[in-house]
Amino acid sequence: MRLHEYQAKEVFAEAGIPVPDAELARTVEEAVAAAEEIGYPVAIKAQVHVGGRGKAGGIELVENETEAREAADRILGMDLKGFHVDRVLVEDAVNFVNEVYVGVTMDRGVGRPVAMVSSRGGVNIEEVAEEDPDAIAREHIDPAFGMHDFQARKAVYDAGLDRDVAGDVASILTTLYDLWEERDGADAEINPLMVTADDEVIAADAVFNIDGDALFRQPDLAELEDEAAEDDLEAKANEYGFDYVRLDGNVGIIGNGAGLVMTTLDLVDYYGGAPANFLDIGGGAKAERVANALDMVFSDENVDAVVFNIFGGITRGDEVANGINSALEQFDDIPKPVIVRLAGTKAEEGMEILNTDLVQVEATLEDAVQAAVAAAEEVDS
Amino acid sequence: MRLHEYQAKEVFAEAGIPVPDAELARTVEEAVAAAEEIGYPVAIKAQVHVGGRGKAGGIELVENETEAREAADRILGMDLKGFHVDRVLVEDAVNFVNEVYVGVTMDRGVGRPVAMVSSRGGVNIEEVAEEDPDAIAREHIDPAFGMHDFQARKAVYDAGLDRDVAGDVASILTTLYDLWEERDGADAEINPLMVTADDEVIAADAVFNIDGDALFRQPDLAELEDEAAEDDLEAKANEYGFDYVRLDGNVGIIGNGAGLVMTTLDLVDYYGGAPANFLDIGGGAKAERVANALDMVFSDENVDAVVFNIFGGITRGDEVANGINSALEQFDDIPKPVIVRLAGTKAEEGMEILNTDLVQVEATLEDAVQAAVAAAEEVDS
Amino acid sequence: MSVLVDEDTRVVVQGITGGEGKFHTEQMLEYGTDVVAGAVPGKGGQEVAGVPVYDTVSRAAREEDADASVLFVPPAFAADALFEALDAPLDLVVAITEGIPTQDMSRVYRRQQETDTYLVGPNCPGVITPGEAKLGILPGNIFSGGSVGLISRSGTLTYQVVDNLTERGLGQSTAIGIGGDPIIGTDFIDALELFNADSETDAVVMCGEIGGEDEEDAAAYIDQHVDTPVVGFIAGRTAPPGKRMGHAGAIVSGSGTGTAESKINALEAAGVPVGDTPEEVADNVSDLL
Amino acid sequence: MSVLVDEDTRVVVQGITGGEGKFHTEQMLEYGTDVVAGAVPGKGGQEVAGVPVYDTVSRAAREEDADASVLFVPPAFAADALFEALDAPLDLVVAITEGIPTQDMSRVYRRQQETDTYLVGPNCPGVITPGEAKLGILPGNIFSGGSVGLISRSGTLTYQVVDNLTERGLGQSTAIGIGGDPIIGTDFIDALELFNADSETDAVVMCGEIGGEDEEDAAAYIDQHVDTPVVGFIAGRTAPPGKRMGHAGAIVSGSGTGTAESKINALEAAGVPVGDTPEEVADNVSDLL
Repeated sequence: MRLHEYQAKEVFAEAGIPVPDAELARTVEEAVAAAEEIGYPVAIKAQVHVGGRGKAGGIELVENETEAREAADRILGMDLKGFHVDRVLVEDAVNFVNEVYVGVTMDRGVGRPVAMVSSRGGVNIEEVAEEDPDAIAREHIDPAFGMHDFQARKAVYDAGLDRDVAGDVASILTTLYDLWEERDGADAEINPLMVTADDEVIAADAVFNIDGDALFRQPDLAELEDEAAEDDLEAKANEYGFDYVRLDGNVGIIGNGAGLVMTTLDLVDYYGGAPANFLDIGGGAKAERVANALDMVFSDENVDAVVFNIFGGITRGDEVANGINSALEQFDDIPKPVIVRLAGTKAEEGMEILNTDLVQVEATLEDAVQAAVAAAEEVDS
Repeated sequence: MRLHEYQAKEVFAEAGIPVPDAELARTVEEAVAAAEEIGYPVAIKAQVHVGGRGKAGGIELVENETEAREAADRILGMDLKGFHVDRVLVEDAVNFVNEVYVGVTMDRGVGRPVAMVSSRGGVNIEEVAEEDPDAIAREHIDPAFGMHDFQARKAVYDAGLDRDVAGDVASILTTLYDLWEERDGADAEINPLMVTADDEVIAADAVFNIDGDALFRQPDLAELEDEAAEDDLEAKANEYGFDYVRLDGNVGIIGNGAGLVMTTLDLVDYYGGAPANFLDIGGGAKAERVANALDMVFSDENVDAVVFNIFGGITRGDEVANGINSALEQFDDIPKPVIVRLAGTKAEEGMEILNTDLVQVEATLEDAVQAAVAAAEEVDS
Repeated sequence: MSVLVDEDTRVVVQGITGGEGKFHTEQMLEYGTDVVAGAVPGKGGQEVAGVPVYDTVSRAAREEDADASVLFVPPAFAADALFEALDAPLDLVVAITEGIPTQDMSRVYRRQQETDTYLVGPNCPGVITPGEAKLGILPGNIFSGGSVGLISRSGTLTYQVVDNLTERGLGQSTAIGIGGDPIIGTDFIDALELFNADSETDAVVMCGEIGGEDEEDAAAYIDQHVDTPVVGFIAGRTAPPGKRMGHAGAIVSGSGTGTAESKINALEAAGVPVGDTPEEVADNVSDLL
Repeated sequence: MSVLVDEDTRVVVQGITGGEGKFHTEQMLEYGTDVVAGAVPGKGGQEVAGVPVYDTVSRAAREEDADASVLFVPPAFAADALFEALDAPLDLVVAITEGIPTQDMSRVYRRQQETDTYLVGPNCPGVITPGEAKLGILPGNIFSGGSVGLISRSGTLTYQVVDNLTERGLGQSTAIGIGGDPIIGTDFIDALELFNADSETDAVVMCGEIGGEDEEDAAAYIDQHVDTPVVGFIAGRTAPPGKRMGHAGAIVSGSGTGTAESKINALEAAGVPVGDTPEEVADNVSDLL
């Protein structure tokens, strides 16, 4: 789960990390009022989950009311790399002499957290990592002990930071790590952490992504989730409890189990089609869940045909077949052609139950995918 | 550092461990008023650092005002195993059907904390440990991870506690451990943890000793220290920053370094004398510290002669000698004979500096101790 | 022969009194697995499907001489249950639970690495040695005994591949679902090491997917240490960066690591043929044997 | 020969800019110890007694090729400094600091046990190989080279015993002050193992004291594993139960464990003569050589 910049900054500030004065605005008037209150210059920053907002025109530095009004008017409502901007953060523009990077994430390769510091803040850190990996000091953290104080210092000194700010940056890194640990962070980043002429440090941007599996014990962060959701279909998937990812193609895909669904997507591509989505109904799905899945995929206007691929382990073919039948029987006209393949537990029973007036049944994964690709092509043409 | 029962209970209660209603009283009137307010029956319990208070007459259960007055009058001011009672805890008497033991301490043998549970609460747990070690379930804690929840459950079930109270006792043990860890406990114990007829559990006694070396980060607990100190001389040693232990004998002992001071005590005993104290002036002592040490030992009316044994490493013989001279020169009459032995750094210089009108100088540890034992005997006879 | 589990494996079910725990205990017993105990705090003394329940894993292990557990404990309590299994100690813990917080698993993994316990999972379908024992939720009926070892990050994809293998008469020695989470106990390398040392496994199928670098690491390991022929499959060729494809671990990072392409290239460079479809995987195995 | 330290030991002083750190750095240099660096956060680039200071231990170790450290860091920061030394990594860390909270040491010890680093102390006078190197605060002038290994929980008692040994012409191979705290790195057994393997140590003196069961454990170890003759001394025969005799570790528990009597009996049963006075200890060594 990703927090917006303004949400992340609230969480960071509460933990004691210095952040600039700022206010959230949803209208031009709110933005201008905020700018007046904070005092110019201010930055007006689109609140969307997009990297490189600055380059894409989502951040503007303004010096007076006229500029503020113009910038807010332009940014609010704009489409930023496919995301609609409905909120901006109006923020005191910090006068800085230096920008550094601090971050914490899980290094899954070693199964341990890693804290990172770089003197090359303010730019895309992933590019820095590729061009000049040594410019990022990395300190793996023993999750049994948490981050030792010396590790924060070591990262900061190894990154070559000035001794004058080293102590403050180390202490912010420690706070960031502790926060990441306590709040079940996935990634926590401050980029840039600005250094002012008098060696103050202040978090000018903030990223805080939370482990979705841990939201049960972070109820206040879980409440922010709705506010952060952007896509209607993805919000619907959250509601239904599906693992769902929307893609660009026109073949809708429903299946059970992440690996099998991914494989189904890959086969759609392999046979010349284009997958419209990833939708995993999980294990042991009953009729209602099956109907919800069909509803999801039918709601996607890009979808021209649907392949329903189930390999039953806990999931029973007969239950799925009944679910499909009853979901489709509601329609006078089936909205999109549905191709079904059932295997595994109670697959034969399921095949018999399926109403072949409503769906096309195929015996193998390969046949089902090919049929769906062909059907989608036909609708599309 | 040892907390009194009432102090420990306050700390435990704050952490969420249930304790009986109670009030501290310093006078009979306060005790009676407290009893009336809490409601009879109440227990009146001497607040002194003595084990087995009950057997020694320091705890009494009273049913009405007359009994309360009599008990408070008898206990307040009494001498309990050498300790003067100036405070009693007046506490709601819990109706119990069962008594269990829970405790946390450091097992120095393995360098790890150990959590303990026994169904044989309410009795001296050290006796239980000797008679029937299996009656105490012990769970070593990995200090990197802290106590896992399963460990609390395991200790409770291994101790054979009823399933009806197991969850509550495990949760109290978890709280006790966390408290012990957060507050730098040395020993934390609830004995007995009473179980009522309706399976409620409540801490009827409480022990909480704090690691003295960690008091710097437990400022609120450090403030309780004065309140808990009992012996005037030991309070004075705290003030001076000496490691000091008062004993029964008449040979006062001052030295540098715990092992050497202990050895000096042992030699006093070995040569037929009786040590009056352990006093370690530590490393690198200057003149003032030397004078303070002499003041301490002179203040002990049991002392008949003093042996001053220094093996200088960081500590310099000349500094010590000057300290001894200036401390003794204040007196018209030296209060007790002082025998000095200096070795190590600047020992020869020290020997020359020492005013042999004021002190007796000996060349070896053995000679110095024998001389002190002889001098003490002479004074005593 | 087989790896990790066989007919002598004595199993404790952690979380046996829950819906899934109970159902799969029955399924495992039916398959012939020697389920000797259940462990659920506060439920000691009960019975589930004829199996005695204990309050703690250590007591279950002690009383019933168990050496393995399979875990159906809800995510919030799973890490604690895993620490309990490591402490018991058991030789093998198979964690079925999906949705364990990653930081919890990081701590469990930290501890597990110090012990002699094999941890399989979490978020995995389990381990099966056809005809001998299954620990987990794999549908026993699709497996058949044989000499193909199977390692997979995904459950139903495993079934698909097994189905294709069985169709061609290619039975399995043991199938290990290593799980779809970012941090797992037994990884490809651990499993490859086991199969490579198993005299009755003649070929190994490894089903990887996007996310992480385990497949790349496995490729390097195969190149250096594995004599048994290996066949691969990688799911998620069409996955876009930054999107989690169901499994917590199946995500191509924003910086482009963890892609299917990188994994396929690494495996092919190590001499591992990677099939484009599950059918092709079976074909590749067939060619090798 | 010697154990732990010799003329090739390259030493970092942690906390070199503090009063004690600076003083003892000078003393160590004067004794001939190869002090190559200091480490104090924020003080990198400075020099103390001609020794370059670094901000981190790892950088000090890397730049100056150091393999050991001696620690004069105040108690509140000592555990962190110890973790830093373990992480650097160094082969040997000698912790002089007194008053480190016991729970901090419990965590340090937990970590140290997983590493290959020897930790001596805390709350110890250090380690000295006469004529080669000293790491710590021991007064070098009382030591003389020879073949007696010395292990002691106490500082000044060590000096006393060394004085008695030197007086009789019994020089020392290495003296190790293992420290007076309840939780220490190198204990009697570790040190005995080192001396037993050292071809030029012909006898070992162990000075124990009340508290804990390390001496009893050492006695059992000596009985089983040590060929080199061992002589003992135990301080604290007159200590009453429940009172801490200076050292955090020197306390006879309320239940009566940790007594001098128990330790003396155990050592004598293992064939270790225990002297009643430091002089008698020297006599006992003399008798053996």
